[in-house]
Amino acid sequence: MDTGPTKDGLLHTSDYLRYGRQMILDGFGLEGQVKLQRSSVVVVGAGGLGCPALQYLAAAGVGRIGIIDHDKVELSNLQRQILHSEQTIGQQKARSAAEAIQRTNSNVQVNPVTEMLNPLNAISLLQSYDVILDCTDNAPTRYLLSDTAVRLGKPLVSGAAQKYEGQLYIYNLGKDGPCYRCIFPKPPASQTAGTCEETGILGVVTGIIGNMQALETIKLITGLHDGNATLLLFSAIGSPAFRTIKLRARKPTCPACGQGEMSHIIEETDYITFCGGARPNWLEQGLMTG
Amino acid sequence: MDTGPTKDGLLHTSDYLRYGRQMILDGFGLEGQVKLQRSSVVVVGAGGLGCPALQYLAAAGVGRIGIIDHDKVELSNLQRQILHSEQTIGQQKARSAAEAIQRTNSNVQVNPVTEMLNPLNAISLLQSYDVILDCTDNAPTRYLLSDTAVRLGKPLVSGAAQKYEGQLYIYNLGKDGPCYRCIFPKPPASQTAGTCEETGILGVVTGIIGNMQALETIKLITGLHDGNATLLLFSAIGSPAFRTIKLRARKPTCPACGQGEMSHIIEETDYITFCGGARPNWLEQGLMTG
Amino acid sequence: MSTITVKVEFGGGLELLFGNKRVHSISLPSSVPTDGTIAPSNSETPPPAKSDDPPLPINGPIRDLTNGPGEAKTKPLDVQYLMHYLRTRLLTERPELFMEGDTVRPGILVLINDTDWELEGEGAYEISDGDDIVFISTLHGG
Amino acid sequence: MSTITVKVEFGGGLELLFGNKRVHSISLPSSVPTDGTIAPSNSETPPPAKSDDPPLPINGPIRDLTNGPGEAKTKPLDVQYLMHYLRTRLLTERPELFMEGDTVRPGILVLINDTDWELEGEGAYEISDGDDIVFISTLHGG
Ligand SMILES: [Zn+2]
Ligand SMILES: [Zn+2]
Repeated sequence: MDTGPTKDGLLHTSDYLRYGRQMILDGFGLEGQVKLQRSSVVVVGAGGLGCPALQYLAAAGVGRIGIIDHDKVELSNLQRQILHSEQTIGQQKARSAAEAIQRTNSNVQVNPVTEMLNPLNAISLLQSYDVILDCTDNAPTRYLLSDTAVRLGKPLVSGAAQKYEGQLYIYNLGKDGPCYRCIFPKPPASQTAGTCEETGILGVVTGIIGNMQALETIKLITGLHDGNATLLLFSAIGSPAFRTIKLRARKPTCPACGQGEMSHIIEETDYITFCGGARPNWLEQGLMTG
Repeated sequence: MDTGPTKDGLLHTSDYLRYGRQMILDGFGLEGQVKLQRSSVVVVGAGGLGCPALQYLAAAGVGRIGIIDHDKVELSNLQRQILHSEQTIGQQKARSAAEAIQRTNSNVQVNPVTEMLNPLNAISLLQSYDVILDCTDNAPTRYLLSDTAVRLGKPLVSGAAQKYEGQLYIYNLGKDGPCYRCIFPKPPASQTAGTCEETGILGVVTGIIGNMQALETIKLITGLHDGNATLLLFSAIGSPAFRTIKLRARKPTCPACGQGEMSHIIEETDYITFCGGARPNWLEQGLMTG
Repeated sequence: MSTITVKVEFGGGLELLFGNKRVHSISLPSSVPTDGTIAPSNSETPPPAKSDDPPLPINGPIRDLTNGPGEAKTKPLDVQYLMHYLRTRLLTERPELFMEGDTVRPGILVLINDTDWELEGEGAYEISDGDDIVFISTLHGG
Repeated sequence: MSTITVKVEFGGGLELLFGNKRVHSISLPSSVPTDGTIAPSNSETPPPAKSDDPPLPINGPIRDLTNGPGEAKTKPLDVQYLMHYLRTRLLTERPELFMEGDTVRPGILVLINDTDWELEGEGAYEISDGDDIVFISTLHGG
């Protein structure tokens, strides 16, 4: 069906048909489509947030997509992790998700990674991508992703969801955007940081936040984003359901992104102890000596 | 895997595992899950809005789902209609979508309908469902769906999306909620009502509105909805992106839902002429004599 | 006579009729003629209407306020006046897609501070300083 | 002495510490003691703090305002006082999950009228009538 590169930068002549509905938009155009096609995005976590984000990033034509997840698909995931299916129960989530998005768009280059992200591999796994999506489910990995995004100088589109609520931040945005440590310098006590398993989650809440992560990523890549670091709060049972919050600027005193930035913060942080021993259990995996 | 009905109303013992993450939520519980399982929802339009809505309704465990769409899958749909795939191009959208959601949840009873909804079949196609989702793309069908929802006394969760914007209404909600004609008694001139084909659409905008349609439907079924008819406005490039609007009550003078309600409004409305000759082309299909 | 500043927003495609700009800040006199006359920009009394937009060609009929000070029939600034002002001063093309007769055309919803204008008195709503008024076209796509 | 009414909202699970109620409307005196003392409910001067919540057991230390009228050190109502008020009067369990020392515990973000409180002076922000103050816990799930 596809007949090789076109003169103007699109990969295939059929792409005019596939992406035509967005290419005719004001402010998007052929230029936006070529930017998407030349871009690369890595999604950390192929769960409730990662699945919908991946779906729309692939459909929109992002050129290269990394998927990092070391978990396997379980029946309890299918209530919200909509790229997986009854047939892929027991498979690696990264591979199940990769196959699903390839069915939608075989032109996208997809790189599934089934290693667990940890302080030793984070830089090498993430450095080849333009934008990083935090679709994970625990505080230590969220701090690690933020520190790594700062080190690599890349925006981190971070989603979170629990029960009926969701939150969306873009960290390390542009010259002034705060990192996760600018806003939360100290991690919460581990007893307050529940997982979806413990606290529950209404599936479609992850859908809405994951969709917003895909949207913000597409805006960053195509230049539609206004550059302001805001926080989007969502409550499925609140009224109003959404509110947009103006956030502080990057803090000069931040140990990760500030002026006296610790150049070895990733290597010198024991993320598990830092977060009070919460998940993930890197200790069991022998990756860290706590 | 599934081992027959359980004593307390769930279909299968494995459902405790599948839906556990939402069943442990405050205000949801086993009761909410049984309500979902005993409910039926019909999604009119398996396109940009219908696909994400269907995905989360099926994943959450709605018992019976109807899908009404007479179109076939085209390459230009894959930018946003995320239940279809390169392999299902040329197939009926209703069947492609039905197969996709059955892969996620084989316990859901799915009824694909490949007829075009029209004034002669609307009542019979929609009357067996508890909630109706308007995921269509044209004004005449939107008026027809509203009039039919009023006649049947069912809530109509109506989404719309064009370019960078989306809108979500629930029509005919409870005793006081307005219908489409209460708010827009006269249809707009046809030259102002563009389709996605003509005006373009950023795919993930339909994702966000379709997700919100699934959410509102789940809230209506489980009793989590507060009963207020509001309008949600979304702009992917606006700030704030979302705003919630308080809507008027049902109008006593409305020809569809008011006190002097025309009992044959569906039979007596020529929806095509009413909407200035805009799509869909029921005339070509010989269904109406304009 | 005092001045009222109102935030006007367009959506659902209506922004295309207003120079493709979605948000406008507009200053208008708190007291305006009852007859729908839009004061010309160089008028001193009432004070000139201002906006943050560049000057635009005047599309509608402009009449001088010929009433003497004692005769001028005025009313508090309301949404009715604002609509006429927008059509006359801000609209750049196809006025028939914005208004029909004395109100917005079918398919347009007016929102006053995030509330359906029907709950606020529609055109008769008296505008306060800082109000946020949205004109939005209903969407049909999916 | 006048009274200020403030809307207080809890999210991200914090509502569980406050009777599982997300939105509270609270009336407080516009001038409060500087030393963090929370006036007892039966005090007449300053006027009693009120809220739309049912009376709750008092969890924190309550001292009488023993200063005479000329000696009482007061300050305008600020977020610092509000936090102590919430902990003392509204919180129903596990105070250590709300505050740590003199501020909110790590992982809680305070929002003043939809703005990060750090941009508004944090605890020193002086509360105006009608302000909307949100205490939200950061989420980690996905
Ligand atoms: Zn920082
Ligand atoms: Zn009606």
